[in-house]
Amino acid sequence: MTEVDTVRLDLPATHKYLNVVGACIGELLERVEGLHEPTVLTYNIQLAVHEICANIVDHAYGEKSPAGRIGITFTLQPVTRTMHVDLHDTGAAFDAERYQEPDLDAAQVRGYGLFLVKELMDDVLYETEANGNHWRLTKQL
Amino acid sequence: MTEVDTVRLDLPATHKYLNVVGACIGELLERVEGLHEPTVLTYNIQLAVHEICANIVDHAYGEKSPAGRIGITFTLQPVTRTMHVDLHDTGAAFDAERYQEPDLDAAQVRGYGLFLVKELMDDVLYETEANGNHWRLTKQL
Amino acid sequence: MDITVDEHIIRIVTVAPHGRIDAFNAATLRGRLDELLNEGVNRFVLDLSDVPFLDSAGMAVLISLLKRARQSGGDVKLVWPAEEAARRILRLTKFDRVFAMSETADMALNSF
Amino acid sequence: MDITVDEHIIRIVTVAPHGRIDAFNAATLRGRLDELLNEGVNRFVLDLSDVPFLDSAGMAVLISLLKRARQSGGDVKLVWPAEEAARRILRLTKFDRVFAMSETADMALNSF
Ligand SMILES: Nc1ncnc2c1ncn2[C@@H]1O[C@H](COP(=O)(O)OP(=O)(O)O)[C@@H](O)[C@H]1O
Ligand SMILES: Nc1ncnc2c1ncn2[C@@H]1O[C@H](COP(=O)(O)OP(=O)(O)O)[C@@H](O)[C@H]1O
Repeated sequence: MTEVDTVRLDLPATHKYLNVVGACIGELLERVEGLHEPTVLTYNIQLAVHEICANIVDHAYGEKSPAGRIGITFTLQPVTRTMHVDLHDTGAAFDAERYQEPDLDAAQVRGYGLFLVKELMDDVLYETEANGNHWRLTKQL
Repeated sequence: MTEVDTVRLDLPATHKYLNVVGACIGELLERVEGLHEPTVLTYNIQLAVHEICANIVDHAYGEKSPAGRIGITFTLQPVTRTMHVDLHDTGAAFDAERYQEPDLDAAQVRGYGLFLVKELMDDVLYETEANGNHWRLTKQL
Repeated sequence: MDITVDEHIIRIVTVAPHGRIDAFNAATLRGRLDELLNEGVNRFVLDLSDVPFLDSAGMAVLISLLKRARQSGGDVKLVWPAEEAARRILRLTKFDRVFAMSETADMALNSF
Repeated sequence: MDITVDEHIIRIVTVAPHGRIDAFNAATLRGRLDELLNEGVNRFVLDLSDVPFLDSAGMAVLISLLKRARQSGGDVKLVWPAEEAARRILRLTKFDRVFAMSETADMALNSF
């Protein structure tokens, strides 16, 4: 890690190909030296990014936009030892006002996705842009 | 496989991240049903695409263009059961006229890359385009 | 002397998925579990030891199963995944409090 | 009666890379082999049994080694990769004719 490296992935918004996302993250982190608990760290980033993607498939596009796509940019910052994952979609916006944290003591069927993302990443940003939605996940390596 | 699916990957032209390319191919082919000898088929496509990428790093960009990138589009055609892999770079052109097949009986150090690509894929196309080079590999699944 | 001997047979079904449980294939697992529920099974051991990755869609399947099993007087016990990272997620989401957890399928069976 | 007993010690070095050999890490393998060649080693068993992927850059390292070893009167024997797809590539490129191939490192050692 001596330069800023970016890898971009662009795929159909379907659960079918989300396995590609996790594999990319795994291989990218293979190339980062000196990770603390690399297996757990990799799993956590894979799960967080996977949950954002699954939400884009289920909620941003829903049944309506089967032809939608997810654009993902992975950025490795060597100096700050940071990984950024930027996700773009052109589906419906996320309504942060209406979002409710899950009550972990009352077993519930849905609602663990964003909770996991927030717990597993150091920073989660969501914004609407002119041409869609942008999620940025940040993790210190 | 009921629709044409495309997945795009865009990465720095460095050997370091070619592991991502192979992993993407592996996961994509995981999703294709009824493959004959899936492990060997996957290996062969991974190796062929890897060799084209390694050549882009070594020959198209060489020492000169460290900031170059490789753009890859994977297309799965369900009806014809075909996988296309389109690779784009903006480095030096490939000179097909000067290319020589390796002599397999005289052990030689270099020159196995394109030979393997041609043997392992059903079709290999190279063309120069306005904005760089285009390789298209085709494999029947 | 009259001696009454009754036999009680408790049916417990062990389900061991192999591989990832995620949004792509959670429906397959849910379908299989629904079949079992519809057959009247309400005691389950879900053996996650060979599940290397479990997302929130997979977790939803586990909670749905638990709710339906308990509604009819049964229960669901989980076997911990082998993968440490996956274990941590079950702790983070307090699944290890909602479900009875065991290290092996045998231990889970014996806990019924 | 005079009896002459001479001891001949032939040094054969077994090198077993674990994991992929490709354009990214071929230089590491080449570096290690160069060290051995510079130490005077010229008989090698290259055990590929735990190499799941070998690209043309990795193959170049093998051929370079063979050339340098044979130049100084030595040889290189290969142990087949476990992975069938990788074996087929060695056959396709006729590496199995250029190198003596063995199923195990022991068999390769005994063939010297
Ligand atoms: N990408 C998104 N676009 C639109 N709405 C979203 C998106 N992600 C999450 N949401 C909303 O936030 C809620 C909570 O999401 P999450 O915590 O992942 O749980 P779940 O997906 O299981 O409902 C969703 O039910 C949905 O209403
Ligand atoms: N993408 C490319 N751009 C420019 N030249 C190339 C490219 N790929 C291959 N070549 C040329 O073709 C030759 C043969 O390539 P190859 O069969 O892969 O063997 P090697 O890379 O080991 O030389 C290379 O040495 C190079 O001169």
